[in-house]
Amino acid sequence: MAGIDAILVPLLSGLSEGVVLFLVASGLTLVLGVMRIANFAHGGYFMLGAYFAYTLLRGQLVGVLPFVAAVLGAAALTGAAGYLSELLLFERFYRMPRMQMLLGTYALLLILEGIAQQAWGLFPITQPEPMGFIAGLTVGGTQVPYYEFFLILVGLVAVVGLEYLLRRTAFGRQVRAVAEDRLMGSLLGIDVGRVYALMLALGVALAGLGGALTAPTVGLIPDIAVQFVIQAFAVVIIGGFGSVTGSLVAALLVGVMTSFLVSFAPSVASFSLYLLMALVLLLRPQGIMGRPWEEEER
Amino acid sequence: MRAGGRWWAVALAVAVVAWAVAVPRLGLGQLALWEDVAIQVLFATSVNLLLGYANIPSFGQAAFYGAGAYTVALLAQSAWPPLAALAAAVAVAAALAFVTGLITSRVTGLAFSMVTLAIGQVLYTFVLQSNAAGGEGGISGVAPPARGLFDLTQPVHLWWFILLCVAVAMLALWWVVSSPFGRALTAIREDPKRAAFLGIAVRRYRVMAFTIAGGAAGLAGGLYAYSTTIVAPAVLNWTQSASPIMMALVGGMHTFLGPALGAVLITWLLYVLGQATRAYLLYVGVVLLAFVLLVPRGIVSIPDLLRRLAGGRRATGAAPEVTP
Amino acid sequence: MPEPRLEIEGLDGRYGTAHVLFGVSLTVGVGETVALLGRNGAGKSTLLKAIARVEVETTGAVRLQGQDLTRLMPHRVARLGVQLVPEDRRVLGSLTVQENLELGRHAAAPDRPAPSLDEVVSLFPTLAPLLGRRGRELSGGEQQLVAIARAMMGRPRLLLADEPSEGLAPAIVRQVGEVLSALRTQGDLSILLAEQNARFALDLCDRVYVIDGGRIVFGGRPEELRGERELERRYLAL
Amino acid sequence: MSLALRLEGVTKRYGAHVVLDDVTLDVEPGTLHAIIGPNGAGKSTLFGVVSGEHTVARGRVLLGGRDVTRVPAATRVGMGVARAFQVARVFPDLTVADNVLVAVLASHRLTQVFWRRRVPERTEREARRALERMQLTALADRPARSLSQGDRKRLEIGMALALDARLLLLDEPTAGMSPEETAATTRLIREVWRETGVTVLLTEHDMQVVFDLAQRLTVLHRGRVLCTDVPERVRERPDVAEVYLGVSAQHA
Repeated sequence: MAGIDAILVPLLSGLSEGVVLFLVASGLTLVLGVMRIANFAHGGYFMLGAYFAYTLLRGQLVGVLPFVAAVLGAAALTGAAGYLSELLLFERFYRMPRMQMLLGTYALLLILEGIAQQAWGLFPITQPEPMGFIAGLTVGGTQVPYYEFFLILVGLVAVVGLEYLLRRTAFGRQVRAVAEDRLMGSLLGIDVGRVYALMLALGVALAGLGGALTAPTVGLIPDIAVQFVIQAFAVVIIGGFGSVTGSLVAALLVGVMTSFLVSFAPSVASFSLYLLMALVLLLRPQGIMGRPWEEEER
Repeated sequence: MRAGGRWWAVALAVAVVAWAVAVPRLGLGQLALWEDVAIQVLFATSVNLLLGYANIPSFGQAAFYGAGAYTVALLAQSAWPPLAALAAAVAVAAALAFVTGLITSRVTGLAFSMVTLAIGQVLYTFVLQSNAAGGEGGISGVAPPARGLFDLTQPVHLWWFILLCVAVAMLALWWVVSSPFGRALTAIREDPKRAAFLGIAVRRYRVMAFTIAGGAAGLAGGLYAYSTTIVAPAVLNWTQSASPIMMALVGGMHTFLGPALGAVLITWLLYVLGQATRAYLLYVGVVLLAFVLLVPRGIVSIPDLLRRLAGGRRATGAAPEVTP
Repeated sequence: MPEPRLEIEGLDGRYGTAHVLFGVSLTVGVGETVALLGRNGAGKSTLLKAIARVEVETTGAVRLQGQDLTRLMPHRVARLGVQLVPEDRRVLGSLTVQENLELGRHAAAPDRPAPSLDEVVSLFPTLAPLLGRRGRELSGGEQQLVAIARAMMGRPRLLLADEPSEGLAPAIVRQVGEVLSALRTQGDLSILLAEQNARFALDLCDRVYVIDGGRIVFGGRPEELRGERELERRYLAL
Repeated sequence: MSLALRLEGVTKRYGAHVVLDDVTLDVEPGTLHAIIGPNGAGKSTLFGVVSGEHTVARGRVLLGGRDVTRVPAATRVGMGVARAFQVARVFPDLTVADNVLVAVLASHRLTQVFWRRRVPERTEREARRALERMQLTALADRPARSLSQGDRKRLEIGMALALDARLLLLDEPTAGMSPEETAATTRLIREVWRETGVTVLLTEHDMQVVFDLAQRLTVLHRGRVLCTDVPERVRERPDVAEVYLGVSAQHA
């Protein structure tokens, strides 16, 4: 069947790319929704996650289990780095006027990229996909790498996990309370500073996870920090500030749309993301799932 | 400007002219550096019209800077005279800014920063794809025709031409901020709702300021094209939008010359670091972070800060114990 | 007078640049209900916020059973058993009533274990059918009850209620009054009740303070205040 | 110069919550008219409706006989509606003189002029006169943020008057003031009203101020007009004591 694979193959590859985009964007949107801070450094943590995975595996070809372990390890390390930077820096950023705050996170992005330049160099390095994932399932005559199915599975787990954490646990309740009304949260005895630190760690760990999963599919250079964060921001805008579900829908939409455009209209593919964003802004400024964004003028 | 300010202005003008005369004797490398400094001074000042005077947190000014650069680069291929090409650069950038301003006038605050950032990125990715604009390689060999009042193929002539353009533009921006319109902008910055209840149509003023700043950024970009002779998509990348904001903060927003000071320091620092190390980003980041955390009102606030420290009082007002 | 639970001495308070409390001193005893009366802008809310350590900068002493509160973060104060029910109630709109109540548990401590949900709901029978409702779908009166019930979930030692009767219909005000008077008999709970509505507050309290222009201008028993026609006229009435 | 205000059956809702319920109100040109009522009665919302900040669900707003129900706030400013906020809103980082100057420029529709560097001498003069009238000349070069609450309120009223106000909306003009400042502000409002003949609509919690100033009084309770009358008669109504003070009549 020639028809099925023409649809199914780009769909699968789009979904798998969308998953990575979702992981990074969901971390960004959580931090934005709870702490009201646009974290430019987010891309830096994405980059760190990718380099951490490379370093843990020393760039070697390994089996599936060591690979999964390394990816989780990289995400945890990135989260720890995020926790540390929250205590050292972000805690001060929250109280700053908007521009100062944005430049603070931008400075952190530059620092992270600079550290990567020192530690891993300026030239592309590669981390192979895990053994057994290079091959794939044949769909109507075309091979779809197992790695794509693996990514989709990871996305599914992440969505269910996040949903459970935010909706069903005491911590999630605290997070939602603090996101809606920080003052009331502290009046009820919630340690807002601790919630913030953990949320930043979680958000950044998601970026790290996305980075680690991306490592096998790109040539790693420090500059991915700067490039990827903007795509993630665009997804967050399309989905609506602070909405995890919005980010999911937007990321999958963008992934699939780009994937189809690459096959059918390659010249539009790379900036279709931003076109979609502009369209959403014109028709629905608060994003697909967002509520109207109210912010104090500062 | 007060009487004391007038002396400062004269002293500043003398120093600038003296430096301008001295630079060509330091060699071509230095000439290129200081041309870039002059251009960044204009770019940072134009961005500060938005940030410092109107509190419009645009993160997409690279779009207008880049639009100016590409306009000049394309027109130079058809041998347009420099002044006409620069005028076109200003017009294109201002028109683009006007449209962007209209589209985004419904959003404010952080959302506005994000939206302008992303719109800038649309242009960047578009140019990367565009054959007319030379794709990833951009346009090289930008040169003004060798005729007219200035022979801009001569490096020293080009230097004076750029300085003159920057000086004129800076005066024009100074004119704007001290005009009645400039006062209205500062009022909007302080309290938009209050301004609306004085009968000021806030949104229209924001679009106007956005257009003027965009035009000035376009001029800076156009001059950049002549100075470097190469225009690549990188001039449109979002980090190019962050850089003048960084300069404005380091120099000092809310003042006219602060951002210029920041532009001089940062451009020079980038040059020195770029020669000394491959990881210059790290050091730029550290310097910026230090300013964000310790001197958020920029270099211009340092004398005041020192005075207060010497006076034995704390430099910054004590933050309320807890304000969640 | 019972042993003091809350003692305030010489408290000055500032909101940014505005000086709003001047040398306030008062006490609330264990198990006592104290009313704080005054017209709008007299400094009632500010005083309650100063005790809860939010928004107001203070100098002077605030002690809870001998422990100084003035250097603590607000969540620490809450965990010591001080619960503020703010003027605007601040029921979280995106959370259900049950989730709002569960949040109240965070202020409980090992020596003051949180009550069960059923225990609290039995005090507020109107809330029983509303547990699954989102906060933003409630009426003003229901929100007030949720706010008080939520505070009770932390088993407070001291309840600070900021104008609980404000903006509510008379029937609902009566209901809120009934709840508060039921709470007075709950263990040794102390209540500091800020009100503009003098009649409502005087019926509920053991002692009363009147605040005006950020200063305490009267302290005594409700009967004593009822005799002070001049005070009533200047600070409470026409 | 004064403007009449009329509200006809104005209803304003926030979701299911009715803030203003069928409010009908006449403010005669040139009067000093006060609106009182307990917290949550809808006073600030009513100001928002008159100034054009809020839209209404039902009813009409008339200024000097013209229906302005759908007219935006900035246009109403042009018709002479000037507003002072409950917490004085001035431009904190501008000097006192610049605050007034912006208001004068706005009233002459000069704020869009970016091609002339200097502010016209005429407007400068006018701004100086406004400062003198408000007795703020000594503070002219201070940033507005350094002013006391009372001085800020004065500055805000000065800015409103610089707009050639014909209807002045004052939301709790003495809130947060010391007794001395309250007395001075009361005096100032009366003087301004006498000199300019402007219509003044104010809300106030301090009954002393209300009875000192107001010619007519409207009592608002839970979004409804309880009564409108001269102060002496309002004072005597038992239902007003009941809803407004929460103290039953026998104690009062």
